[in-house]
This record gives sequence, C-alpha cells and structure tokens, in this order.
Amino acid sequence: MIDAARDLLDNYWVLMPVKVLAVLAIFLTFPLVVGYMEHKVMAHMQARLGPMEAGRFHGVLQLVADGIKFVQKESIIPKAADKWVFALAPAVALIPAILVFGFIPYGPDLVPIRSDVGLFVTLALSSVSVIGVLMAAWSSANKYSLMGGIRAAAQLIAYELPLVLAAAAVAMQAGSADLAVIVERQGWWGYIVGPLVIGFFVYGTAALAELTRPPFDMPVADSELVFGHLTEYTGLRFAFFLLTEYAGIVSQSAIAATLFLGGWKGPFLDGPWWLAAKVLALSFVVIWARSTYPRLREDQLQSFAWLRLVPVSLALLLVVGFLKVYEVGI
Amino acid sequence: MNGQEVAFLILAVIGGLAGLLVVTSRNVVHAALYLVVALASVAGVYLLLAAPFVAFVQVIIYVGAIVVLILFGIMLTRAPVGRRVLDNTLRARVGAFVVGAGVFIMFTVFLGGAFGDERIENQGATATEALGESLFRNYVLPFEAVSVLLLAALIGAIVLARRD
Amino acid sequence: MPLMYPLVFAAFLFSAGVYGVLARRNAVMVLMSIELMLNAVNVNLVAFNAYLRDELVSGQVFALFVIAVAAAEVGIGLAIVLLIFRNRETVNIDEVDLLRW
Amino acid sequence: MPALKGVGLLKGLGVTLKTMTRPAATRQYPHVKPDLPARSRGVIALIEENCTVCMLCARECPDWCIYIDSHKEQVAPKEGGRARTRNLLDRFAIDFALCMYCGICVEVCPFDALHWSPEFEYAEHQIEKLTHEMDTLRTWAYSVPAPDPLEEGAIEPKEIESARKAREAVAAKAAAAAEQARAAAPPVPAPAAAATQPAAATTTGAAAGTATTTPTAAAPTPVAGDAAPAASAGAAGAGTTTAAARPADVEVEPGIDQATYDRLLAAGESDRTARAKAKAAYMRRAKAEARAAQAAGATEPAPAPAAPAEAAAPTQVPAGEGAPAAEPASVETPAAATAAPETAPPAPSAVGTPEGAEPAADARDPDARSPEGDPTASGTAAEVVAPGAAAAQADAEHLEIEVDQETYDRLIEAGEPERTARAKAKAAYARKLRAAQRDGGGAGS
Repeated sequence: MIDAARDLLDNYWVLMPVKVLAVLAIFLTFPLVVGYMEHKVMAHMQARLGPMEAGRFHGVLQLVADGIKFVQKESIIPKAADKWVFALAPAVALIPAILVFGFIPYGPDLVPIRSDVGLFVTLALSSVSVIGVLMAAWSSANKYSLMGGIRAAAQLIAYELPLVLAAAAVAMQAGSADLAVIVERQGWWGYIVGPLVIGFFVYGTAALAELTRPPFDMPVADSELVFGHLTEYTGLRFAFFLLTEYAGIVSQSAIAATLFLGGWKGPFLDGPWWLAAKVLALSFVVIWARSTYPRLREDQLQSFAWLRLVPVSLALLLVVGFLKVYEVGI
Repeated sequence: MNGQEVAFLILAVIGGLAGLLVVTSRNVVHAALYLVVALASVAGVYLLLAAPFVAFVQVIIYVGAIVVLILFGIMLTRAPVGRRVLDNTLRARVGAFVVGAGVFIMFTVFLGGAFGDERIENQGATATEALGESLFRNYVLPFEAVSVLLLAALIGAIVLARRD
Repeated sequence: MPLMYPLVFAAFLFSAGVYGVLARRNAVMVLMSIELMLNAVNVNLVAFNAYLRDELVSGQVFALFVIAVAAAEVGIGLAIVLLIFRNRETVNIDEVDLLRW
Repeated sequence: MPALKGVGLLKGLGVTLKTMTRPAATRQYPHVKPDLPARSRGVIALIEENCTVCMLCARECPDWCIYIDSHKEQVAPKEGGRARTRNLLDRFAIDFALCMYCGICVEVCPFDALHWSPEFEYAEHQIEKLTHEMDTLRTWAYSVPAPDPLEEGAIEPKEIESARKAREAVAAKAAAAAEQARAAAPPVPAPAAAATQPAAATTTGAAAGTATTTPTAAAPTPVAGDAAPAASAGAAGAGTTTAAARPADVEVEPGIDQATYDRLLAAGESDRTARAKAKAAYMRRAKAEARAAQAAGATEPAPAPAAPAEAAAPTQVPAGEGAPAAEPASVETPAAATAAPETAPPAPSAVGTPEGAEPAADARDPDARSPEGDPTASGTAAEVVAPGAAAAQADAEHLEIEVDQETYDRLIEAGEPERTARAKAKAAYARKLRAAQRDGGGAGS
C-alpha cells in the first residue's frame, strides 16, 4: 500500500500537483495562524484581550471573518490611479511570497523544489516584492502612497545588503547555497552556537526591516503617511497585501530557522514539526518586537543599516572566512 | 520542437515585447515595469540555458536592486508622461529605428551565417560549485578588478549625490 | 535548442536598446535602454557558454561581471541624473549641454 | 544611563512579556456589565411629578435639546379666594443626539425633577430615535440612587420639615376633634384632662407626661428610612428646631459633643472625621439651646427641662402659639445609639397617645422606632390621633411619597432588584395619589 503510494508519487505529474497543493496549504494556514497570534499576543502585551467573539473560543476565526469582510468590500480604484499597475501590484507582491514557500526544506526529504542555489532563490523572490510595493505606491496617485513607496524602496535596498551578507556567511560556513544541505550540515542546535549568532541577529533585524514591520515600519508610518503604499487599497486587494505581509513573516522566519536554527532538526524526533515550532517562535519574536519598540526615524533607520548592520555583517563574513580557512571548528 | 524550445519561445516573445515596450512606452514608470518583465524573462532564459545561479543573481541584482533604483530615481526626480518629453523628434526616432533595425538585421544575418545550424545540447544545470571554482581560481583577478570598480562606483555615487 | 534562438532574442533586445538610447531624450529612459543592451550581451554570453560546454564556465562568470558592472553603472548614472535634476530641474539630456562650449 | 548599551532593549522586551502573562485590564462589555459608580452620568432622567414647567432647563440648555410642551389648568380655590392656574406638563423630551451631557439642566432644575441616571445603554440605529420622551425619561429615574444621608447632626431640609409639620398639624387637629368628641360623652380622668392643657400649664410635665402617654405610642412619623431617604436624613438631625424658633445667630464657644464623638469612633470613623462631626453637632446643639433660651426668655420664665439628661434641647413653644407640637430635640439615648449607630434615631414626634392608640397605618415599623422616644420629654400638647386619618387628610401640597406596597411586592416577586422595585412602587403610589386628587379636585370644581 505504502509502496504503491510511493510509486504513484514518483510520477512527476502526480507529484507536482501534490507539491503545489501542499505549498498552497502551508501558505494559506501559517500566515493565518501568525495573524491570529499577532492579534492575541499584541493584545495581551497591551493588557487587552484582543478578538474574543469570532469562532466562539477566543476569536480563533477572527481572520476568517476578516477575510469574509474583505471579500464583501468594494474594490475601489482611485480615478487618478494607473489602473493596470494599481490592479497588478498586489499580485506582484503576493506571487513571489507564495513561491518562496516552495524552496524551503520542510523535512529530510520534504523539499518541494530543490535547488542548488535555494538560498539565493528565496532571497531573490523576497526582493521582488519590492516591485509590488513600488507599483502600489506610484499607481495610487496619492502623495502619501508615493512617500511611503520611496521610503520603502530606500529601506529595502539598504537592508537587502546585511540580509544577503548574513545569509552569505551561513552559505560560506555550510559550504553550500542549497537550503537542504545547509540544514543537513547543522546540528539540531543550528548555527546559533558560535560566531554566527551575530549573523542571526543581523539577519533577524534586516528581515524585520525587509518586511517593513515595526520598529522598521517607516514606509507605512500611520501617523504621518496614513498607510503608506496601502492607503488607497480596499477590499480583496488590500487583503492580498496583508496576506503578503503575514506570509513574509512566516517565510522569513522559516528561512531564518533554516539558516541559523537547524531547520527541521530537533533534539528528539526530526521532522517538519520542529520547523513549524521554530517558525512560530520566531514569528512570536517579530510580534514581540512590534509591541515593544517605538518606530525608528527615517535617518536612524538608514544610518542603522549602513553604519551598523553592513559593517557588522561584513566583519562577520571575514571572521567566518578566517575560521573556515584555518579550519577552526564552529 | 521540445518543451524546452516552446518555453524558450514563450519567454522570448514576452521578453522581446517587453523590451520593445521599454523603449516605446510614453510613461517612465510603465517603461521601468516593462523592464522588470524583460529582465525576468531573461532570467528565465538563463534557467533554460542551464545557468540557474546567473538567473537568480539576475533577479536579485536587476529586479531587486537596479529596477528599484531606477524607480527610486524616477520618483525622486519626476515621472514625466508623454511623447514630447520622453522622446526625440520624429526624424530622430526614424533614424534611431533605422539604426536599430539595421543592427538587428545585421546581427541576425551574420550570426545566422556563422551559427545557423548549431544546437545547444541538453545539459544539466551548471553547479554553483563549478562556477565558484572558476570564478575564484581562473578569474580571481577580474573579480578583484570588478570589486575595485564597485567600490569606486560606490564612492563616486556618494560624492556625486552628496549635498554639501 | 538551436543556438540561433537565444542569439536572435539577444539581438532583438540589443537593437531595442540601441533604438531606445537614440530615440529617448529622458536620461532615466536612456539608462534603462543601456540595461537592455547589457542584458542582451549577457544572454549571448550564457548561450555561448552552454553551446561550448566550457569547462571554466567563462560565459557565466563574465555574465556575472557584466551584471556587477551594470549595477555600478546604474548607481553612478542615477547619481549623475539626480545631480543634474537638482541643478537644472530637468532630466532631459538635450538640455544638458555643459560640455558644448 | 545603563551600564551596557542595549540593556534597555532587553528591558523593554521584559516589560511586554511580563504584561502578557498578566490578566487583561479590559472588561468584556456586552457579556460583563461594567461596574459603574452609582452616580455615573449616563443619561438625564426626569421625575415628571416634580416638574413645574418652569422651563429653566430648556432655556439654560446650550444645545437646545430639551423640548417641553404644557398647558394651563384652572385649579379651584380651596376655600374662598380666586381660582389659580397652574401648568401641566404635556411633553418633556430630550434629544440625546444633540445633548452634550453638560448637566446644566440638572443643575438648574429648582424642583429636583432632573437627575443624572447611570443608565447608558440607550444607543439607537436611527438618530431620530435618540429623542426620548417623558415616559422613557421617567423609567430612567428609577435607577437614580437616593441622595446621600445628610451630615451628622445636620438640619432637616426645609421641604421635609414643613411636610412633616403640616402632617403633624393635621394629625393634631384630627386628634383634638376626636378628643372633643370623646370628652363630650364619658367623664375623662384628670390626667387626661391635664394633657389637653396648653404646654405652659404642664411645667411639671414630667410626671403628667408619664402618666398620660404610653411609651409604645406610635407616632405618625413618615417612614423615612426607606421611603424617602432625604426625609430620613433630615429626621436624623439631632437638633430639630421649629421654623419659628430660629432667630438671629448666637455665639457659642466651640466644643465637642462627646457622645457623638464616641459613637462615631465606635462606628469606625476616623478620628479626624469623628472629631469634626462631633464639633459640628455640639455647635448646632449649643446654638439651638441658646436660641431656645432666648425664645423662652422672651415669653415666659423658662421651664425646667423635663428630661435633663437625655433631652438635650427641648424647644418650648409658647402656649399661645397655634402649633402645639413641642418636640424633643436631639434625643441621644444610648439605646438609640446602639439601635441606629450611623444615624441618630428618628425624632419621635412628641404626640403622646393616651390609652393605647393604635399605630398609624403607614408607620410600617413602629416598635423599632418609638420606644426610644423618651416620653418624659414629650408630654406637652399631646392629643389623640385618629389612626389612618393622617393619610386621608394629607395635604396635597405636602405630599409625602410613599411606597405602593402592592406594586412593591409584585415587582419583588417578579424578580426585580429591590431598588428598582421600590422606586417603581413609589412612582405607582404617587401616580395613584395624584389620580385620586385629580378626581377629587375635578368633582369639587
């Protein structure tokens, strides 16, 4: 029976849809879980209760209710907007976010799309979302949107650098850019023990900024820019952007867990559940940072990237290279 | 005609059309977005040509950085719309078209004469390891030169754009 | 796959770039056209690398170099464009005639 | 400046994490009703019985959100004289969509018709539904909490005092009539006859009073404690003085009323509060005494106080006066103090009832209240009370709002909270009485 199933799965045309469905399922569940977690965790950190009504038990179905609400809302395109660009922007932001999930190793043999350069694929895909943000910003014909877009572009370019450099340090240490191999070469404690712990913090900070999450949410600073590039979006298109954000949290957490925390490896029984647990823990930290820290000013944001994170990640690259050449074990 | 060729033709048509729109669009931002499409299809072509690393570097650098930079520049300056602002006179454009078409015909004819019957064999994707070996063993000097160039460009850009 | 496929594609992109450089008067558009031409070159490099089955993957290595140079070029180019815009409130290259006399 | 840079970042994380583990500060409102203070300013309630259509509220309202309609009505004169007109309220509505809850109307209302009610759940889907009419405003009045009791030893409010006095006068009249009727028939014992004499004749009233009055005699005191808290507070006043006996202020030396002080301390008040209240009580009593002495000195030689120890300030009214109700002031017997530690015992009105007159019908709790009334202090111009007569003859102008027992019981059975039930029963009683008056008045005119 199992063998028969295995044989069936060996067929490409059977395996492919299964993979696609699995990735879509992950894409549709985890961001919702993280979104719900954000509601609740943030509420409790602010001495509130958060959603309590939808789904009877502590508002578990709040995001489903939100989704239904978004579907019912009118999709407004501003008169002065560039209609095609405006309508396409959510898709441009969303599709790369979905694709990233295809390259993450979920288990020993559970890599939907295995690639020699998986690390670079994920980084490349997450950098494409910027285009969606810029499209949304420019096409809205709204000065706040445009300002938010410019800020987003500047911020994403700035933080892309330490992000890639920290990831490159891991690739250097593991001797491969294949995410599955990177996990294989880690113990279950990951690279968190050793000099790469600095890389973990650099990567985490830069990823937070890439996601334009607080405290790096200057591009959508609601007190001055309304909602940045999302100001003019309503209904389903807005929901897509929100979904992109939460999917981004999940995928960045998954990549960080894969690069630094040993991915699907765990102390007892290796498997996808460890990755899920690590992803949820990292997502919790993302939410935690959001409810703890105040927003950075634009100049602080830029100088933090260029004057702190980039030099630190460059130095880290040097240190890892040194240790690698002289074969000092990490 | 196998699947690879079909995929290539689709990508080439999309990329060529997008490239054409880049140089004819009357809206700078649209042109930049068409450029994204053209560059992405070029990345797809790299994938088909068994060069995945170059393909993803293309996406990271071009789509993730260069186009963003260009859009950034457009938004920081102005996004002028209309033929009169963006394009030269009709005569200049006709001349440009003649030159462009001439270049295309010349390339096609010459290259067709030289490599008309050659085929690219199907092959496995180039291992990133092999690329790294080659880059850091045989081409380490050009690599260093490029890094110096990048540094010079970085400093030059700062010096130019700096307001003092 | 016939070698001519990528070569014709590259030629088309290159000539589109040539047309753009000659026909556009907006500096940013000219930069974009140059990017198109550089990409055409890259396609050629990668295509010949695949055709020749080069042991040293020289084509891809040079494509990487070209990408790096392109990045540097866009960086400098946009810095110049921004500078011109700041000084002259225009990015029309016809009006940038400082070197004419 | 922290020793290490970045420690603050970790501290911040610690704060949020700690907050997360603590219970939330919010209340789940629709499921859990908010625990509002009783005097929250939720909505403006109207006691329409009190409204005289003076229009002050409507004129003072900054938003012009109060709408009042009324018509004039002729009232037949009581005895001779000309007919008077009065305003009758037809409509009283507040548009809460306009109202800004400044409370000026509540402040300016001279007859306590408007009150702040803690009700707040009256949101509507349509804005025009926020204009609430008289009946809704009346129902909100049931949740208006009773006023706080007056301060220790404070003077009874004028309106309550005059109401009580009017009632007593009526009762006395009725009693006198009954006595006369009785005196006409059988021979009356001497002590009883003595009791009919004016107060001045009974300067040795201690003995006579003891002989003629029974300690258990129930007084037609308003059952103030629950029916009308204001009245209760007023009655709690130690020094009850008549309006007549209130001449110009007198100077007294400040001191402390030791009994009040001890009692308040025992009741758990703080020393400072107790001392202040005791001082106030002392001052009030001393002034009352001084005034009484003045009044007595002006007419006749001051009679010896009948009960020197307990009755602190017996106010003697000259015999020639029409109002024969001399009252014991500030009865502070220890027994009373223990029975009602928080408030002074209600002034047992000094109407001695000879030969076991029955308690008045509306005195719901006679035993608890009357025995403490010191009979020795009160045997003055006591006359026989005809039971039940007081209620029937209650002057319409000085109507004491009572509880309609029937309604009260029904509501309690229906599960209403005690407060609401009482308030509604009160309103029912008032309505009934008014209806009866109107019917009577209509028949009369």
